Amino acid sequence: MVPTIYYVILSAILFGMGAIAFIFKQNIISIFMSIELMLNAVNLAFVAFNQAWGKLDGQVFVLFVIVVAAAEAAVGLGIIILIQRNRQSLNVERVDQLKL
Amino acid sequence: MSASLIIFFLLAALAILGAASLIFQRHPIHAALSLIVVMVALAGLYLLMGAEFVAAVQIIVYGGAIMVLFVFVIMLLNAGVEERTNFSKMASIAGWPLALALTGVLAAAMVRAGPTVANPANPGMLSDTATLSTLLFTDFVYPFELTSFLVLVAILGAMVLAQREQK
Amino acid sequence: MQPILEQLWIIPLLPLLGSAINGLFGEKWPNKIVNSVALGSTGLSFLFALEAVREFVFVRNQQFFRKEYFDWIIAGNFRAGFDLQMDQLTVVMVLVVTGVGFLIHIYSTGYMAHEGGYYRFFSYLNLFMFFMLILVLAANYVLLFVGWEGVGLSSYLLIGFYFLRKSAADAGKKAFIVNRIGDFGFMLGMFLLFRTFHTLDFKTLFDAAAPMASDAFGHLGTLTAACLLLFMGACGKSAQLPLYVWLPDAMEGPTPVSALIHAATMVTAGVYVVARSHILFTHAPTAMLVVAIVGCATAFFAATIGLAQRDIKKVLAYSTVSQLGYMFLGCGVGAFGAGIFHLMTHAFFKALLFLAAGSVIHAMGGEQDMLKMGGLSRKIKYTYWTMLIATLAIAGIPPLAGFFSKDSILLSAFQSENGGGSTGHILYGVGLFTALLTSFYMFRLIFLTFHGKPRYDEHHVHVHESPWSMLGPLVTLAVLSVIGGWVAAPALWGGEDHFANFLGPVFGGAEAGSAITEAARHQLELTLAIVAVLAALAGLGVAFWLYIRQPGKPAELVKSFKGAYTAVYNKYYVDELYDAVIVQPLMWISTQVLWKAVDVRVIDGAVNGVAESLSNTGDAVRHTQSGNTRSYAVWVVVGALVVIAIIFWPALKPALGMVR
Amino acid sequence: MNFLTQNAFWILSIIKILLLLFIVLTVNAYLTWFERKLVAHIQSRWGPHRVGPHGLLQPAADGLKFLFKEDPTPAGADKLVYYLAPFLALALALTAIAVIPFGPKPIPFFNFFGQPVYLWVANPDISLLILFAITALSVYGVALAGWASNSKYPLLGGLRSSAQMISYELALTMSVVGVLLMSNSFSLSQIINAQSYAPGVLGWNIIGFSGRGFPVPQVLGFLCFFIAAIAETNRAPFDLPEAESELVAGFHTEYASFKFAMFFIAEYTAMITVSCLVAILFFGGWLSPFPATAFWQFTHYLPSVTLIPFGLWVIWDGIHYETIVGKLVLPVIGFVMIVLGSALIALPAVNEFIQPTFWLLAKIFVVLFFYVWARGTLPRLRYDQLMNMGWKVLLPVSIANVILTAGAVLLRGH
Repeated sequence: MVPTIYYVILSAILFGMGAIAFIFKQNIISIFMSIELMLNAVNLAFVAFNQAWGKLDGQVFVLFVIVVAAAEAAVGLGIIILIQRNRQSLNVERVDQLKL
Repeated sequence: MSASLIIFFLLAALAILGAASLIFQRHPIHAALSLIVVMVALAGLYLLMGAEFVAAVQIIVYGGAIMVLFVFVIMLLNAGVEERTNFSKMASIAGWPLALALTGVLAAAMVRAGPTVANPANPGMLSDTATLSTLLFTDFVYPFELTSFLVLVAILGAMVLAQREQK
Repeated sequence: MQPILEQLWIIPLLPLLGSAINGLFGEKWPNKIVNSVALGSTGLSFLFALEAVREFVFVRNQQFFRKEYFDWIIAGNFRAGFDLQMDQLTVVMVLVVTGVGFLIHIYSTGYMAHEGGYYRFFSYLNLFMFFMLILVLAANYVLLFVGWEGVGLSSYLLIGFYFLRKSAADAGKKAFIVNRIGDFGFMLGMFLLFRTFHTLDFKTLFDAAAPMASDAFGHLGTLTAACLLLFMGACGKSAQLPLYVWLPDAMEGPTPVSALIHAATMVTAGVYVVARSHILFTHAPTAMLVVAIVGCATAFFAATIGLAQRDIKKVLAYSTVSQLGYMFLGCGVGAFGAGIFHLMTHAFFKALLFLAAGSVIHAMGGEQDMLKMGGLSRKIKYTYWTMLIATLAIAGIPPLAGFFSKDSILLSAFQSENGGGSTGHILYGVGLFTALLTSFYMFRLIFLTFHGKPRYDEHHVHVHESPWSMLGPLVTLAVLSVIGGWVAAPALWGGEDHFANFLGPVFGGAEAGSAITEAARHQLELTLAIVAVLAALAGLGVAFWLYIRQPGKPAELVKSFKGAYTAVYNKYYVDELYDAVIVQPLMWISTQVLWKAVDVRVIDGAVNGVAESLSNTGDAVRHTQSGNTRSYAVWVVVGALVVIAIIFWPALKPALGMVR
Repeated sequence: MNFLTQNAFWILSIIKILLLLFIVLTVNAYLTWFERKLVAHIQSRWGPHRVGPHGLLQPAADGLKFLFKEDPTPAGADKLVYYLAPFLALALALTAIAVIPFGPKPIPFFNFFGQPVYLWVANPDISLLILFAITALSVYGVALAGWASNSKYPLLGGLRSSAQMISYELALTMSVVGVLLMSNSFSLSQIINAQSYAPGVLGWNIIGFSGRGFPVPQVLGFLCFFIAAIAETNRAPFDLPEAESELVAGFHTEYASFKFAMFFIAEYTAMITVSCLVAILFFGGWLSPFPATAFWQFTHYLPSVTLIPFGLWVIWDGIHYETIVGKLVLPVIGFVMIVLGSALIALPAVNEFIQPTFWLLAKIFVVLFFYVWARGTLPRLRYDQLMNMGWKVLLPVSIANVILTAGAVLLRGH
């Protein structure tokens, strides 16, 4: 039997690593993937607490998170394709028009 | 050291390794593969916790659809090894410490919270998929509808984005 | 078994359906279809109303019926539901509304035949029917208020039906705004009632109010205040002093509208409300007196204005105002039954008058100035005779309808002791004189229009009788105005007072019972009736003498009483007065103070100032915005750190207590 | 001894797995033989008949060839992924078989140290979900192979296959929902049992009686599922990823020898899995098509009745065979068949036990026959046709099927 806190800590660590990847990846796709990693970490916490309370709401939320992640991936990858098409580069630092 | 603990530590190690390799791999495909590893490991953890349906969905949707999409796009754009530029002072200077701080703060908060976190009422008991779906379609029906709408919008958005403008 | 009564909602729903259908799809349809929809819905609801009344009277033996169909507003202990009720008062109102409404629909098919926006007109008319029925069927003040506002809306739409004419649009606005003033009072009254009784449902509210001690005379208790506020609303809707100004302008609308809304039904809503809440009023003698005085004053005032008007519809409008005054006088002196009775008879003959006038205008090809008519009696016989009947009725010539109702009102006015000894007699006197004036200006109208030699260019105007679709209603209404009064013929005249007995259960003790014995009572009735008839005849005589015998006379009189005449002709300059006292100051304040000063200086200044400062600060920190996404990512992390720190560190235990 | 009794379950599972692997691989091998023969006869050729009688040893020959071929690795290939891909494909494909139950009852008169021996490796409650999870992952084998070999044709093949698999997975999953609705369970054995409430063939989901009310046939669901499954396994007419005429051999162009064999085996294993699924989901799995009444008792001898005459024919055929080997081998095979058949008659218990498995295998065989038949008959779709098919036909139809079934089940009540 595994204490819930283990799962929670694991999810915290994964989330942190996701954040690190989010900062240090420079390929847009990889950055996207690190976001997915963070989402997964959150899901883990959800399920862990869900089991801890013996209620199913947590799992329902995980399902929602997954669906939203799917939608986000669809749109995001579409955007990525556009970026690649327009500036022939996937490096975020070359996409620096997001300012006044 | 019970069997479930051993399995947990194996899977956890797998997940963390996967995440680490996601950070350090230079090639998107490899990053994607390591992310898939993480996801499979998480699915295993869900199974260990008895959330079998979520585990399956995790693999089917995340592993089978989303990540495939990623791989697909990587192949489509023929993305090569990512180049490392350091235009962002902010990231290059404050990046590491901040990220580590975030991880630390989170983990520390969790550890501090440790004793207060209740342990699974009945560990490893498989949560019933039927009840889950009932919950999903009764209490959470409005969020459910909303998400369906969101997905629809996402499909349209993706199509609009990805199609080449016709002359 | 009471199928229709149980499903009372059908009666108002039908016109709504008609309105919706016509309004949505009618534009392209030929008039026939629009007719069939409009008439069908109204006629059906009339039939249903008849059936419902039959069930109410014969199946239920007049047991009070009330049903809650669905909850509309639930807030705390406040409930306003879509509840309809049926009692004797409702019966009268429903029958009048649907019946007269149906006739006027028929009439309109003829009258509006050549107008543009045909479907629009009928859609509005049906809408009005719907709201009016809601008003009279409602079982609580809130739903009643819905109908109240709704009829206001449809009246606005219909007055402004020829919205291309500026006068019409303005008239519509005027009606709407003046009514708002009244509604303001009405709502305040409702609030006060709710605060006192914690309900706005008629039954419970009145049951609660009945045992209460009535306010002392001349002392402003809760009930008195509530009644006065309600009466304020009634003043607005029923065009009483000082809020009567909108009604004459409302004549800009098509004539059927004037007949239906501004004579027969809507304007009587005020009377209905006062009668409906009679229990409150009987507990507030002061309010009663106010109602009586206002009604009496309005009756007289409007009648005087009516003397000198040249526009045929204006005359009728002012007579309407004055007749409404009568009804309020009746209610005010406690003779609610008489008031309602007069409401009904008035609905008949005033609708008839308007429709006939419409027929005349139709015949004259749109001419409304009586001085440009004359000698029409031979050309348009039906119109002439029906209109004559109506005039006799309104003038109070026995045995027509108007006589009985007006007589009973005057009688109760004479008998009322409310407000000290002679008040009743004064009211009676004024009322009597008003009756004289009424018959005078009505016959003036008749003589100017139908007798004497034609004063219009016969070559251009081809006078023609109206189609049967218009004459049919005229005749029906004429019959009604003749026999309509008999249902209430008091014992003295061989009838046995059906009407009062019928309404008895509703008004119960509210009727002003007089101390004097039966014989003396009959004696009194007889004398008063004779006096009234004499007054009416006197008015007739004067009119005859002035406009038939010596047609030159009026002009001389006008010369000799120049000032008075111009004053009366210009309606005592009331509109100008209001304009000067209320409208102009408001305009000035809103432009000079609110707009130029408050809005521009204060509000815009504040907003722009904030915007300025913000844009400056933004300009200052803009340089952190490198456009490099990774930097942004780091900033996000910083934010996350701060948030997490705030959540977790200071209150670790409570923040995580929820986990347990 | 003690050790055995304690860990009997694990050991048994391992043995089962090895056994299953062996069987599946053999079946794979002979599936290729079967396919080549059948297609050949469809195209009025002889097919393999040199190696061994009727080319029965052809698979063995192929296997040897695979083993001994040279195994070049294309220059600039991503080594790790290049090697990973075929393993991934094969491993996933084989894992899928593990959750398929081949019979309801444990083997009679035999316990493995107290463990009853069931005809499945694992029978979890969510076996169907697990199957879908595995199918979902099996995209990677193809896609990564295409990407890793760093060459145009494979890349295109990989792209195509991943696109195709994503598209058809939706229809695949959707089309099963109907079945799930009718049998409230993800467990394959539960799904089979749920079809046993009406007599014989009527109870199968394809007809859909549930012993109460009207039938809710899953014909739409079946069609969608089968088509989508063919596409999911990259078989003709949906085998664009390996369309020889357009891109040589698609994603495994750059693969040779054993790695190629892995893809090959993976593909055929997937075929078998799908056939099992079709049989289980829509055709009552191991349930006999005849009602389980005394009157229909005689149908229990069908296995023998099929085996013995076939054996006789094989012997006859063998006697007249040209080569010596044939003359020797074929009669032996036939004799074995006859012995088996008569054994079944002799031992009723065994016969009873064999019944469900017999029916399941029979159904699987039929489905496989359809697979090959389709390949032999239908022309390959164009890519846009493929996508239209998937998105504009299968997906809507399967969703409609879900809605209809849901409504019907609701009307009928559980």
